[in-house]
Parts: sequence; C-alpha cells; structure tokens
Amino acid sequence: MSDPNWQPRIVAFFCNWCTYTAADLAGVSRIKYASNACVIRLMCSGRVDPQFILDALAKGADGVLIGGCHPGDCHYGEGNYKTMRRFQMLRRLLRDMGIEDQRVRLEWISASEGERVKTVINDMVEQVRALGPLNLPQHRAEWDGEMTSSTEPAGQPAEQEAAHA
Amino acid sequence: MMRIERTIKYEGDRVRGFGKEIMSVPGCELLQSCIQCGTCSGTCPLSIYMDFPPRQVMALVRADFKNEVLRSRTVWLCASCYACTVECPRQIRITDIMYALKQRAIQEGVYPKRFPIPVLAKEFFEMVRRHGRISEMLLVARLFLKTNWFAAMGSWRLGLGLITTGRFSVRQEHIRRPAELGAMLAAAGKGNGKAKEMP
Amino acid sequence: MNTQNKNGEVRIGFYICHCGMNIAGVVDCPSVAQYIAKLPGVVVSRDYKYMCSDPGQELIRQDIREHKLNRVVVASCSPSLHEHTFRNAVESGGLNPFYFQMVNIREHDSWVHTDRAQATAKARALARAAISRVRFHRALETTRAPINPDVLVVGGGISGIHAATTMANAGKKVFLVEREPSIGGQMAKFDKTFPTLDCAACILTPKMSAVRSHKNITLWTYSEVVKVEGYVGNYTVTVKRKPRYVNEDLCVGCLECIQACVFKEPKFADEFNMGLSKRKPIYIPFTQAVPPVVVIDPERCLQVRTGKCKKTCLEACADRQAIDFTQKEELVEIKVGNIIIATGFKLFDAKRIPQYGYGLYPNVITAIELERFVTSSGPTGGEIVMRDGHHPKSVGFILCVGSRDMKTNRWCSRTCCMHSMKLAQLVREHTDADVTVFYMDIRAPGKGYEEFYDKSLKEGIQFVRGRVAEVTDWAMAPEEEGKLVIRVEDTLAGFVRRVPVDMIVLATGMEPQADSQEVRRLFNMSCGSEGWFLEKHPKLAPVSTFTDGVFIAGCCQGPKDIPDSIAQAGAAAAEAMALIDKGYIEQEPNTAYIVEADCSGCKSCIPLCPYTAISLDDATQKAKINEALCKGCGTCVAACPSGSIRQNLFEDEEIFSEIEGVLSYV
Amino acid sequence: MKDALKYSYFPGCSLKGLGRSYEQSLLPVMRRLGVELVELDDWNCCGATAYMSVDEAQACVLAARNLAIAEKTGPRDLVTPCSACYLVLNKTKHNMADFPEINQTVQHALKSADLTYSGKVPVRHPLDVLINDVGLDVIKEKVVRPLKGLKVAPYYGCQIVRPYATFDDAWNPTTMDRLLTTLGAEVVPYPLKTKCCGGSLTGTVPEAGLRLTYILLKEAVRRGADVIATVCPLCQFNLDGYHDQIDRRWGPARIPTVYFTQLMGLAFGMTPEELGLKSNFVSMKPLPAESTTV
Repeated sequence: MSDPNWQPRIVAFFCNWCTYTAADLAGVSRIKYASNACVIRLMCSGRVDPQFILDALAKGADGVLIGGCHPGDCHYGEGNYKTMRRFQMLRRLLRDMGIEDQRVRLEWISASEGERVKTVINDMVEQVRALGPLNLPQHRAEWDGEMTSSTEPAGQPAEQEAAHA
Repeated sequence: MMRIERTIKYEGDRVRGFGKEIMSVPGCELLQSCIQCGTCSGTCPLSIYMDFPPRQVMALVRADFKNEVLRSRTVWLCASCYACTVECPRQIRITDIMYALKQRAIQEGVYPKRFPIPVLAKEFFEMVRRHGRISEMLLVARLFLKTNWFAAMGSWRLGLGLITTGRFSVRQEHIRRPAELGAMLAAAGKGNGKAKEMP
Repeated sequence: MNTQNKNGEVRIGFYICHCGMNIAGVVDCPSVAQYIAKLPGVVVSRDYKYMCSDPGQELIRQDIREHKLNRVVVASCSPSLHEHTFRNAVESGGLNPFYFQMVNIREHDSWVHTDRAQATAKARALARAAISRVRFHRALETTRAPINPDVLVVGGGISGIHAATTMANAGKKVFLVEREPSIGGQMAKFDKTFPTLDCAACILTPKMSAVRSHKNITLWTYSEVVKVEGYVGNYTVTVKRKPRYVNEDLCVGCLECIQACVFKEPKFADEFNMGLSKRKPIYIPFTQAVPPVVVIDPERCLQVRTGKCKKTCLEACADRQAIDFTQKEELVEIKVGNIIIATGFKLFDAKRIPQYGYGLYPNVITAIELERFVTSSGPTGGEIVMRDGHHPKSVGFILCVGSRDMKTNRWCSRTCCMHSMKLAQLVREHTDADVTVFYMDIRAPGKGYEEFYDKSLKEGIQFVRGRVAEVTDWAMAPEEEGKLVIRVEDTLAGFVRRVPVDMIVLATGMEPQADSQEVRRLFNMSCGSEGWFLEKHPKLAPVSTFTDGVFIAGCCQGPKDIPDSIAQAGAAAAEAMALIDKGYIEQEPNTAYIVEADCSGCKSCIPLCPYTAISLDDATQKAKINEALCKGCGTCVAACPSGSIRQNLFEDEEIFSEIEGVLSYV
Repeated sequence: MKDALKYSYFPGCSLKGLGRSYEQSLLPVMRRLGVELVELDDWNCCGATAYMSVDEAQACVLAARNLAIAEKTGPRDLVTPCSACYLVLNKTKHNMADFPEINQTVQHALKSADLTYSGKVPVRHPLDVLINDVGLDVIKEKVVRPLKGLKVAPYYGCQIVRPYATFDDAWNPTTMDRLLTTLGAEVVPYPLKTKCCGGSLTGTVPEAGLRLTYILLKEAVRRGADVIATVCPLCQFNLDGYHDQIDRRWGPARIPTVYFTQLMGLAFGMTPEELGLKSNFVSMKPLPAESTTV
C-alpha cells in the first residue's frame, strides 16, 4: 500500500429507531470501536436511496454500511424489507462495477445491540482495510478508457468476462 | 509455646502482571468476571483436600499472588474432571486455568518436591516426546523410582495382580515416525517460546 | 462552496459542547471550533462547557440576535436527548426551530473512541457534514393531531391495577385487559410482603375490587390483545375475549355449580396454587378473585369437550342461569390514545438446574410454592409440611436459582434475597425449624430492607455465603441419613460443607414472559437482549418506549419488587395523562410530499406505503400524499423513479451534502 | 440395515496396555454390528491430562497430529473409546476453531510434517456411534443372550460428558442406560454416574483419589447393582484394581467393573474369555443363562 497513514473511510446510514439507538447505547455503555465510520441518521433504512451509496463511494468512501431494524421489527412495519430487496439489486450493480461485497454491507442491529455496533463496525473496518482504498473516482476514469477501446457490448457482467477469459 | 505466623500480605508480595498473564491464555479470559460464588469449590470432588479451594485460587490469581498459587497443592490435586468448568455461572474455564498454572509451576520449578503428580506429568511428557506413545507400566515404574520406593512396595499386590491377569507389559510402545513428531513439537516450541527442555 | 443558496445569505452559528470532560476529555473542542469557523457561511463558532445549560442556550439566542444567525448547529450529545432543547432555544431566539441541526459527538464519538486525534478528526467530519446540510434547511411547521383520551392497560397484576386506577381516578376511561380469569397477578399468591410483613391480600384485595367497581374502568379478564393498529393518540386495538362459559354479570360467585359438577372430586392441578392442590373443570381461580365469578376450563369440561354431560352445573344455577355453554370467542375492537403494557414476568423453571433436584426430590420446592404453604388460604391452611405430612426440622434456602448465571439468566432478579428472607422469617414463625440461607450476595438496597436483613440475622437465621453446588440424597455420614444434603463451599469460612436439611426452598428468579417477543411485535416495542421490554432511556425515560403512546410498567421491563412496580405504574399513568391532557400530539414535520410537476403517475410508490398515505389523484393522474397519515419513514422517497417525492427534514440535497461533508474533511 | 459404517479408529495408549480388554471387546462387537473401525496410521499419544500440564502448545500439536492424519485418511469420523483421548482430541479441535493464536501455532507445527487440519473430522465416542449411527433396533437384533436379571450401574465418568456434552446430557446422560436396557439388563438408578473416579490421583495421592473410587463403589453396592458398566480404561482400572487398598482403608465395597462393550459381547453370545473378562481383579458372576449353555 502506498500511503502508510491511509485509514478506511466508511459512511454509515443508520435508521433512527434501531441502529442509531444501538449506537447511542454503545456510547452510553462506553463500548470502544474503530473511529472510521461516520453515521448519517435517517428515519428508516427504507429511506436509503441507492444513489446515496453510489454517491458516497464516488465521493471517496471506501465502504458504506447500512443499519436497520431486524426483519419484522421495523418501526414502520416493513421498510427494512424494502431496503433488503433494493440492496440485493444494488449489490449486483456494485459487483459489475468491481466493488467487493465487503465494502457495502447491510446489517440488522436492534436498539439493544450496542455490542453488535462495535462488532460490525470493527469487522467492516478491518475487511475494508485489507482491501485497501477504493479510489472510485480514479477507477471511473479507467473504465471510461476501457469503454472506448473495448468491443465488448456494454453491461456485460464482470464475472462472466472473467469466466470466458 | 504457640507458634505464630504473620499472614498479612504487602504490595511487594504481589507479582504484578501475573493475573493478566494467566487471563491472556486462550480460554482463560473470563476469570476477570469471577464473582467468588464458590460453585467451583463446592462442585470439585477434590477441593476437600486442597490448601486453597479453587475459588481462592481464582482470587489469588486475579490479585497477582503468584508465589502463593504456584506453591499451593491445589493445582496438582485437580483431576481434570471439568465439573467446575461446566458449573461455573460465569463460564470460567477453571480447568484450563489450572493447566496454565501447572505449566508455570513446572517451568519455574516451584511445585512441591517429591509430590508425585508433577513428576508424573514430566515423565509422561518425556516418554511421549521420545516415543510418541505411553507404556503405562514403564511410566509407573519411573514414577516410583523418582518419588517413593515405599509407595511402590505398598502396591506390590496390584503389580502382582496385573502380572497374573496378563495386563502387565514392560514393552515400550513406539510410533513409526518419531522424527516427524519430534520436528512438529520442536516447531510448536518455537511457536510460542514457552516450551523448554526438561532438566 | 458558495455561501448563497435559494434561501438567501446563510449565516451559521456553530457550537461545540465540552459536556464537562465527557466530550472534551477525548475531543479537542477548541480545535474543532477553529476548523469550523473557517468554513464558508459560518459566522460564529464557539466551544462551551455545557451547551444544554441555561447560559449555553442563552449564548445561542444572543448570537441569533447579535450576529443575525439564520442557521444553528450544535455538536454535543445524541439528538434523542437534547434536539428538543436546542430547537426550543433556536425558536425562542426568534428563528424557525427547523433551521437547527445537531451533531452527535458524545455517544457516537467521545464515548466510543480513545484516540484523541482520531476522535477529533471524526468530530470535525461530523460537524462539517452538519454545516453543509443545514444550508438546505427550510422553515417547517409542526402539525397537530387530536388525541383519544381513552387508555388501554394490558395486564392486571399490581402494576396494571395501579396504573388503571390512577388514571380512572383522574377521570380517564380505561380498558384493563387480563389474560387470566382473574386480576391480581403474582402478588395475589403472596402471603405477606417485605419489609413490613403486612398481609398481601389486605393491601391488594381492596385495589382489585376498586377496579371492578370503578365506573371509568372496563375490565376484561380471560382476554388477550390480538391486533394493534394506528399510532399515538389514535390506536385501534382488537381484543380477543375467550369464552368462560359463565355470564359475568349474572354469576354471583355462590360456587354451588362447583359443588354440583359431575366430577365429584377435584382432579386437576390448580394453577393458582402451583399445582399443590386440585380443582374441578368449573372453578373459581381463588377466593378473592376479581371478577368473583367461576370459569369453565374448556380443556377439562366434559360438556365443552364432548357435548355429552349431564350438565348438573346448569341445574344448580337454574335460578340465575349464569352458565352459558353457547358462548363463543369474541373479537372486540376498541379505540384508545395511549397504551400501558404491564404484562409482568414468568418464574424461572427450577427443573432447568438438575443439580438442585427439583422434580426429583419431593421436598425440594420453590419459593412461590412455599408462599402458598404459609398462606392461611393456601392448600395446607398455612401449615408448612413436607410430602410425608411432617413439619420440617430444618429448611435450607438456595438463592439465585437461575439468576446471575451465564448459562441461564445473567441478571439479578432483585427480589429473591428479600423474598427468601421474608419466607425464612415466616418459616421460623410457623415452625421451630432451623433455617439456613445459602446466598452469593445479599442485596437489600431498598428502604427498610437492610433493617429487614438485620432482623433476619437477629432471629437466628443462618446465612452461608456460597452458591450451592448440588443437592443429593445419598448420605455420607450418619446425620445425613434420610435427609437432603446441600454441598456448598462456605466461602467466608473457606471450606466445603455438607449441610443436611429436611426441606429445600429454591428462590427461582424472574424471566420475561414466554410470549414477550410476540407482545413486543404487537405493540411495536423493542426488547433488550434478555427479552425485557426496552425503555426509551434507562434514566430519563424509564417508562416510555420507542413508540410514542406506548408505556411500560412493572416487571415486563425488568425484575422489580412491589414498591418499584407501583412507582413505575404511577409514572406510566402520569406520562399517558400528560399526553392526554395536552390534548393534541405534535408531529415531527418529516413527512413526504410530491413535487407534482415531476410525477409521472407510475404508481410505484403507492403499494410501498405501510400507512396507505399515498393515492393517485384521479383528476391529475399524479400521486398525492395524505400528510396526516404519513409517518415519515421515507421509503417512498427512496423508491420514486422520477425523484418527485421528497421528504421534509431529510431532503435528498440535505443527505447528499451530509455525505459530502463527512468525506471532504482532511 | 445401514451398510458399511466405516470410521477411523484411535485406540489410544491405554487400549494397548492396561485397557486391552476394552479393545478386545470393542472390535468384535462393532464388527458384528457391521461397523468397520480402521486403526489410524501411526497414531501417537493424545497427551492426556499430563501433557497439557507441561506445555499447552505442544499438547495441542500432539493431539492435532492425530486429527490431521485422520483428515488425510479420508472423510470419515474419528472414533475413540478412551474418555481422556475423546476429551483431548475434541478440546484440541475446539481450541483450534476458537483461538486463532493456537490454530496458527498448531498449523505451523503440522506443516513441518506436511500435514494440515481444517477442523472437518468429527471426534466421536463409540456410545455415540452405537446409539446414533447403528441404532438400538439393530443392536437388539444381535442380542442372543439377553442379560436378564443383571443389575447394572451405568457409570459414564467425567470426560465424555464434560465439558463437551455433544451426544448426551452433561448432568444426566442416558445413552448407556438405553443401550444396557436394550441388552436386557436392569439399569439401577445411579446418581453418581458422572462423578469423578479420581483419575490418576488414585496412584499418586491414594488417600484423595481412592476415596472417590470408594464412594462410587459403595453407592453402586448400596443401589443393589451386580456390576458397574464403564466407558473409560482409567475408570475401569481405578474401580477394579484397588480393592485391596480400599478394603484396608474403608472396608470392602466389592463389585466388578466391566466395559459396556464386554456386556454387549456377552449379550451377543461371546464368551468371557473372548471378551477379556478374565483379566479383571473382581470377576463377574456368570450369567444365569451362561451356566446352562457353557
């Protein structure tokens, strides 16, 4: 790795009722964890627009964490189910872009799971640290280059390309 | 004349960091949460012979009283029945802590002299290291040689019985590839630096 | 970044709170203030010891006046704690309260990180994000919704009874729903109560009758809540009323039907007496039951089960015709504004610790069973007897059964020490037995409790500090023959003892009710990892939940004794009444709205809304949102393909700017 | 009938020494039930409790070598009849899974012999195999001489139920009870079924160790048992070998102690000689049926 002082940057979208409260609880319980994640509070994980995730990665985040209530526990009934579905679609897109699964995570953390906030964030920070910086802005420039030179039809999944190679 | 002894402990009697060292052994971390309830002592079939019941050993370790713990008979009386470990309400792996203490007592040579158990452990260790297997009769014979001839004499009827029932064998069992095992054990020794050649 | 946007010139005031050393101990507050001061649009940037204090709030008001601030950002604790405080300060300073943004650098930063440089860097990032975001804030108005003044109380134990009567006395209409055929809960089973040793029935029974006779209380026993819809001020609750096959209004509790039942002898385990006595298929739960009417057990009654019975009970009740085999299960819908949950606890099953021999040795009993023995109305008429009919000569109490144990329940059940000491004193009162209490720690922190411990000691009760390892019946010494032997380390004496006794009492701890997860989902509450219902804040909001208008009282929130349960029930009643008497609910203006010009009328948002707040306007063929129904989750906003749905307080540009903010610091 | 149950077999040192009759009965009994036990190639001592007392890392390596050889042998479960071996092998498996530092040390050592252990091979006890893989119905079919009238105290000892109670309850195990009942024996209630026999302390600190043995024997006699059934070579030796000393210290508590596999062999029609029953100090009374047929 070129920069020894590099620290992963993670943007976290936490729902107000479960995960944000769990992070508050972690604080009240003085549970210590890595400082690499900054939390943006939303009322429900259902509010997480896939654009937020792409935007965060495009602006230099090395990972994005979405935290919501456990299935069945959503304050609004089933906002988290919608997040889950949306997330699965987004994941495919991210894979196509060559972004590793570990960089974008969806986790269910209930209001009482302060300890889990620590585990999830620490775990994610370590995984992203192992992957290294994402440098998406730089990658985008590269892709643009490929697109012009390549004769492959656009939108071919990355995995398939690898399999045929 | 009544013989009296000072039992007070000074800060200087503590060996700072000893508790931490034991608690850093894999599986021994939970000792920190001991609430001194005494379930271990109450469950232990051998606590009735111990100078410190297991509960006190836990307290002494946590408070860094290394010398008191390593010199105590308690760890050597542990038969590894794991009753304390499964009963402990704090899920402290007490049996594993006893092992960690035994290892340190042997390393530092502070176990009670002529007490047969540590000697047995060492003889066992040596035999396995050399041959890969244990031949029980040879082991017992060595144990008696090193500790107490009279005890051996006391068990003559047992020995005789074993001979007559055909269970007595003085043949040393071997594995076929002792060198392979030796190399592995040596590699492990380097791995944590704890293992030392026995004197 | 330009300082101008569509709202005109932005003038931001930034305040970072030290919170004593809570924040300043880890975050370099002055340096954060200096960093923020340089950002465009920031007019003042200060650090201050306690922003939530009066002078702290005054600082904001003063700066709004003097520096003509039109945006305020405070970096301090969690918004769940003080967002309200600062919005009020901003409002009283003359600004719309929604021109405010809060940054959480205590719970999410200083309390969870140790490295000063890293924590300070994170505080900067979070503060910068808020500064970026607050530019886009708009003036918003809170909306008001009317509140239904009626209240539902779930659970008729001492907590539910107290909450219901308190509110009923204040003139509120209360529905009290209880699952069992009588109210009274666990307290009704007790003989006396610590530390005063006053009779439980004498203090509970009048409260129970008051519930029944109160004109403002509708009491539904043998009933369960099955569905809850709506939100604070406006809940619709469906209650299932199980058939008791007895008309409550006609039955006078003469009990002649029980005499007349075709089952000549009581045959079935009596739930109230923990199975220590028997009852018939038609029975009254206990003498002082409220309502004081009989109930028919559908599992046992021949008529209900097979339809082939002589129905001698009907004959016995010919005058009043209270027995009614045609009763069916009913679903009743009620509308209430607030709900108080007081569903209580379940006792730990002593069989889960096989070492103590409960269920194996007949003279090993639980504390609640002993409670039934010592009660004069209990199965033995107040006599403590062993299974062979003799009085015990020695009794051992084992404390913390199932409690403070990682293998079963981690928590301290809080009441067992006192409960056991009370029973120990009663055993001494009723018999001449030697009593030994085996404990880990005596926890007697209530008013008059330590004195009660002292009294127990002075009465000659033996206390042995040690968690009992096992109970056996195999004797190793002559004095142990025919006895139960307790093997324990006397940790204060430092050796293992074997203590032979005649009878062993297990102080079983408290657990969440078996169906606590279902109840939690039903009322949209949270549970802690142990299964107790979670309060909104452990100190500041101990009876509130994360769902407005749903309160918790008593042991469903965690183990507690009678005084604490009653205190909590009173608090829950007061919180509910505070909402009711205010007369309206203020709603956070975080609702979604449609930008009509952009809406393509694709209707993809409509099925997403859990509150059916979105519909298609027939005339315009565009989506429209009923603001009164919208709860502000934002799911539709994230899903709208044309970006025409937006959310107040969580606008896309606000969130994008927040993302940019947290990532753009160096 | 399930065919060809095949396992790797780790006998352990005791089964080649003092516990020879355990192996002598186990192997033919298993063969009759269609279970094939293939002795592990060049197995070494598991380390027992003694090795762990000296060096933890080496103790794990010692046990792990066997696990690694078993893994190399093929995808078969590893069966070990000795309680100490069962515990030590299981413990090593758990430690390697739970503690990365131990795993690292052990893998490093294994590598020097081109071995590796991924944690796949389960370590199992013959009781577990008999109850869960073979099945009591199959065992019942093989019983030709039911142990009618024989009162047996089932003694499990410590280490197969503690601390890793995988196939039976830690406080009240019942697998052997059910097995013995299937053989036609009468199982007496034996509350000490999981108490410690004294382990190696019977030899090293007899006053402490033998007292535990004595209590076990006395309780079995008090409960009216004819014989104690055991699953561990050390338990068998302790309960059988020290009657002289026990007589001297506390008075007689004579009762034979045999391996559960020996009782199975008897029920399957094998002779006491075939099963190694003659090498016991306290010998078992002939079964009622035996006196007529033999």
